[in-house]
Amino acid sequence: MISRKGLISIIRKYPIYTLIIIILLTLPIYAPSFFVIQIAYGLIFGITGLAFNLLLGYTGLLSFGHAGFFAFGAYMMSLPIRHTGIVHTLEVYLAFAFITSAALGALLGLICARRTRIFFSILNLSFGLIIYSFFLKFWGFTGGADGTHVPTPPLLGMKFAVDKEYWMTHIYYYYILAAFFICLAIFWVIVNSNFGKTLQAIRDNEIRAQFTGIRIYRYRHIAYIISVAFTGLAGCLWAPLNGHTAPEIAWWTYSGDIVMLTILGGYQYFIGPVIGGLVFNVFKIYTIGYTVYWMLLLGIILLILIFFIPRGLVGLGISIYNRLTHKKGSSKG
Amino acid sequence: MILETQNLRKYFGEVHAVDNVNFKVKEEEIVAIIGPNGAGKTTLVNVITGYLKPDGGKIIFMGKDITNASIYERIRAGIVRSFQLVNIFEGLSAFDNIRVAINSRERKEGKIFSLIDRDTTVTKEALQILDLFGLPKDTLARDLPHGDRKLLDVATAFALKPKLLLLDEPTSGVSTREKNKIMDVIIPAARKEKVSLVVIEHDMDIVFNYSDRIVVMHQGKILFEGKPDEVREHTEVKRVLLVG
Amino acid sequence: MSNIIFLYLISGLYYAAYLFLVAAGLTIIFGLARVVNLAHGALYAIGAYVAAWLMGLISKQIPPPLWYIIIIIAGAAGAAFVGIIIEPLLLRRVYGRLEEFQLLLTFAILLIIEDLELMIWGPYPLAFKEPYHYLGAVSIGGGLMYPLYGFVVIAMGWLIALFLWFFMTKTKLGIIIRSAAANKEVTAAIGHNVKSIYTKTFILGATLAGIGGAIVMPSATAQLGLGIDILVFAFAVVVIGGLGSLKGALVGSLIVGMTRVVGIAYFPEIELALIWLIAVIVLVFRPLGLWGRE
Amino acid sequence: MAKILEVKNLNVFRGPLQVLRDVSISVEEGEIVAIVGRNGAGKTSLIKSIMGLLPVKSGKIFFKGKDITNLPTHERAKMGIGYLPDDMGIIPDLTVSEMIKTGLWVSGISMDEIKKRVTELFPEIKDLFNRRGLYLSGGEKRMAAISRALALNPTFLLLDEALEGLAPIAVSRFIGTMKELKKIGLSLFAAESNVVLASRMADKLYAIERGEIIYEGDPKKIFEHEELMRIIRG
Repeated sequence: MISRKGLISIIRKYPIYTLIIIILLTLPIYAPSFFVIQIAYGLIFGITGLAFNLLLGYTGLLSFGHAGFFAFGAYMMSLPIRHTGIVHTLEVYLAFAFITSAALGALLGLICARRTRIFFSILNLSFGLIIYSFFLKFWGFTGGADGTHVPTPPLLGMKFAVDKEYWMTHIYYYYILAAFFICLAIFWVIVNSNFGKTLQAIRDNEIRAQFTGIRIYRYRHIAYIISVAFTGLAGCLWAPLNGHTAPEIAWWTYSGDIVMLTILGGYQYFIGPVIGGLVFNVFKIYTIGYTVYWMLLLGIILLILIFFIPRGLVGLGISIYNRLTHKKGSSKG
Repeated sequence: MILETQNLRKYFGEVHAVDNVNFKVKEEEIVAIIGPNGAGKTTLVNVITGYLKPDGGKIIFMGKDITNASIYERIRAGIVRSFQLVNIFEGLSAFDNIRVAINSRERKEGKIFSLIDRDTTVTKEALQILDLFGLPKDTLARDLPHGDRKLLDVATAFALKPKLLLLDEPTSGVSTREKNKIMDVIIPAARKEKVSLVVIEHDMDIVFNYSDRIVVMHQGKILFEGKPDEVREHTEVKRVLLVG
Repeated sequence: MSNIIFLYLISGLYYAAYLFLVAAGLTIIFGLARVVNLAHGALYAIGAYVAAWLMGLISKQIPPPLWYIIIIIAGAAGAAFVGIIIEPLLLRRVYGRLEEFQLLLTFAILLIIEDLELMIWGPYPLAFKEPYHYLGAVSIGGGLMYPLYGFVVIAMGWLIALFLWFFMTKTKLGIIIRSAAANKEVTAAIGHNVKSIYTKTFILGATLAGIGGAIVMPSATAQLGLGIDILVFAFAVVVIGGLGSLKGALVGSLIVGMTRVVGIAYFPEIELALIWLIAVIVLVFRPLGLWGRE
Repeated sequence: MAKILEVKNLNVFRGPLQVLRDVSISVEEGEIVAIVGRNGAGKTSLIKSIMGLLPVKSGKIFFKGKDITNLPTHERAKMGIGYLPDDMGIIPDLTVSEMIKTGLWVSGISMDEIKKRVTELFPEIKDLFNRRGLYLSGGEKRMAAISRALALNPTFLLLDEALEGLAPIAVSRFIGTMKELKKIGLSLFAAESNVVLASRMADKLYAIERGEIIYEGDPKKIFEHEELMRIIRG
C-alpha cells in the first residue's frame, strides 16, 4: 500500500488529477441527479475510450465498429435476463460479457488483425453493422428495434431497497466509479507493461518490429481481444444504467462517437480518452437539450479539433500549462 | 563458417541484383561489403535476413539451411540487421527502443501484467547499452539528432545479442567525425560480444581501418575478396570502385 | 417460378444500379486522393433532397416526361455544388495526413450535412412519387407486375457505367485522372494542375452519388439518415470489388444487389450479415478485394 | 551563351533533415550538366526542388532569367522544364501513346509531330505506342518517359539517374540519346551516381556530398582529385 508520505507526494505532483478524483468521489453529495447520471455515463464511455485507444493510440489501428462491441456487451446482460427471467447479481453478467466479448474479439481478430489502416477501419465498421443487424432483425430473440428491458440487478449480491434515482446516483454511481478506477489501473499497467511497449513498437514501425523478433500479428490480435473485451464490459455496465438495450447503440455513428471522444481527449495521451469520454458525454447531452442541430455542432467541433487541436483537450491543456510555466517542449501523458 | 550462401540469386526483372553469389562469413569475423551503387550489396543483405525471398540458391547459417526460414526464425537463430535508412521506433524513447529489443530477445515481449520499469535486469542492461553507445535515455527517438538515430538503430540490433549482425551503411548521412565515433563503438562491442559482423560501407577509410576482410561486389557478383591490403592494391577493384 | 426468378433478377439489378452510382464515386475519389469519404452517402442524400424539393416546387408547371431529366440534373447539381465547397475548403487540407484525421474529417462533414438537411428541409421525409407511378408497371407473367420506373433506374445505372468507362479510357480528363492516381508528381511535372484534378474528381464522384440519390427518390423518399444507410452497402461493394477499381465497383454492386434480394426474400434477419459474410470471404482470399490495388 | 537555369544558395529540408545546403548551380543553354554523388547525397532532392516538388526553405531558382522559386510544378512544366524521375514515373495503367498524350495536351503540339520526333530518337518505339506501362522493360520505360517529356516541347530536361539499372550497351545508347537531344537544342541537367558515365555525357560536372556542392568544373578533371573521388565513388 501507498504510505501517507507517498500519497502526499503524488497529490503534489498531480494536483489536477487529485482534484478530479475528489470531485468524482464527492459528486453525488452536491450535484443534481441528472448531472451525476451523466458523469456515470461519461465514466463508462471513458472505459470504452481506454479500450478503444489501446488500438488507436497504442497499436495504431482505427476501429470504426466499437459501438457494435459495446452493444454486444450490453446485450450479454439483457438477453440472458430476457430469456431466463432470472436476475443475477451484476458481476455474473460482467464476467459473462467480458468472456463472450473476448471470444468475439478472438474470432473477429482472426480476420482483421492482419489488416491495418483503412482496411482495418472498414472491416470493423462492417463487424459493428453485422452485430447491429443481428440485434435489429432477430426480433424474436432480441426484441428487435424496441430492444429489451434491463431490470436493476443486485450488486455484489446485494439488493438495495431504494428508488431507482437514488440507486443510480448513489449506489450504482459508486459501483461504476470503482469499476472505472479498476479499469483505469488495468489499462495503465497494460500500456506500461512489456506488452504495451511491444504494441507501441509495432505501431511505430512494423518492419523494424518484425526484425526485432516481434510477431506483430499475434500481438495485434491480443490487443484486439483486450480492446473488444473491455468495450463489451463497458457495454454491460451501461445496460443497467440505461435500463434498456436497443440495437441503435450498435449503429456506426456511435462508433464515430467513440472515435470522436478519444480524439477530443487526445489519443496520444493515456488519460485522453477518459477526459474525452466525460466531456463528450456531458457536452452531447447538453447540446441535444439546447438545440436540435447538435450534430452540426459536433461536426464543427470536430473540424476545430482536426485543424487546430489535433492533440485534443489533454494536449491543449499541457501546452497551455507549459506556456504558463514557461516550459518548452512537449511532454508525454 | 557461421554463414554461407551457395549460388544465391535475386533478380528484379532484367536486373540481376544478386547473381550466383557465394558469400561466406567466419565466426567473429568483421567483413565489409563494398561496391558501387546498384552492385547488389543491400539486396544481398535483404535476402540473407529474410526481407526478400531469393530466386535461387541456398543460405546456410551455423550449419542449418535457412533459405526458407521466416524473419522470426532467423532473428531467433541470431541473424540481426540494421537498415540503411534509420529504422527505429520513433514514438518511443531511446531507452524503450532498447528495452523492447531486450524483451523480445528474452521472450518477455508479450507479458501483459509486468511493468516494464519494474524489470530491473532488463532496465540495467538497457542502461548499459545506452551508456556504451553514448545515447540519452528519455529523449524520444524522433527527437534525436541524426547521428544518434543511426547509433540507436545499431544499438537496438546489439540488444538482440546476435551471432551475426548485418549493418547496412551504419554511418550514412553522418559527419566524418561522427563516423569514426560510431565505428569506434560498434567494432569493440562486436569483438567483445564475439559477434560476426557484416558491414556495407562506402567510406574506404572506415572499410580499410575496421574490417578483417573485404568483399567487393559489382553488378550482382562478387568481384574480389581479400584482406584490406590486397583489396587496396588490386587494380581491377580500384577501377570498379573509382569509376563504377 | 421463372417469373419469380426474373423478379429477383430485376430487383437485384435495380439495387445494383444505384449502389453502383454511389460506390463508383466513392472508389474514384479513393483511387486518386486515397481518402475514404464517409460523407459520400450524404451526397447521395443531397441528390435525393434537392430533386424532391425542386420537383415539389415546379412539377406542376412542366410536362411529365421532362420530370425525369430535371430530377437527374437537380440531384447532380445539388451534390456537385456541395462537392465544390467541401473539397477545396476541407478535404484538401487532410490529404497525406494520418488516416484517422481523414476519416474523422469526412465523418464531421457527414454530421454537418445531416443537420443542414434537417435545417433546410425539416424533419419530415420529402417525397415526389409521381414519376414512379406515371410510367405504370409491366406484367412479368404469373400475375406479377414490375414498375417500369425500375427499368429506367437500371438503364440509367448501366448508361452511367458505360459513360464512366468511356470517360476514364477515352477522354482527356479521364486519362489525366488515371495518370495522377498512379503518380501525382509526374503528372504535375508534365504540366497538369493536380489540385484542380483532385477537385474535379471529387465533383465527379459527388455528382454520381447525387444522381443515384435523385433517381431512387421517386421510389422512396428523401429523409434523414438516408445517406448513412446507403453508405453501409456502398462500403460492402467496394470491399468486395476492391477500393479504387471501377470494374470492382460494378461487379461488387451486382453481387451486393443480388445478395440483398435473395437475403431479403429468404433470410431477412441476416441480410446485412450475409452481404458482409461475402465481403469477408472475398477478403480472406483477396485482401484488397477482387480488383483492389495497394 | 545565356544561362537557362540558375540555382542560388538553395536550402531544402525533408522533415527535420537538411538535404541541401547553400547549393548553387547553373546550366547554360545547349549544355549537358551532370551532378554526381552517392545515394542520399542530395541529387534527387535538388532535382525535385528545381521541379517544384520539394518546398524550398531559402534560396532562389531562376529559369530563363525568371524567378520560379515559388511557382507550382505544373507552371514550371509549362515554361519548358521536362522531368524524368528516377523510376521514370511510368503509369502502369496507361499505354505509351496515352502517356505521351498527357504531355501533348499541355503543349498543344500534334501527335504526328511528336511521333516523328521520338521515332527519330528511338525507331523501335513504333511498336510500343499501344503497350501499357506495366509491360515495358527498363529500356522501354526510358524511351516512353523521354517521349512523354518531349511531348511537352521542353527546352530543358531534368534527368534523375536515367541510366541506373541499364545494361552497359543500353547505357551507351542513352548517352547517345542525350547528345541527340542536345543537338536538337535542349539543355540537360542530369543526376548520376556513376562518375565515369557522368563525365562521358556532361559538358560540366558538379559533385554533391551531404547536400553540399563539393566540385564544379571540367568533367575530365575530376579524376585527378583523388580525395574527391574517394568521397563520391560507390
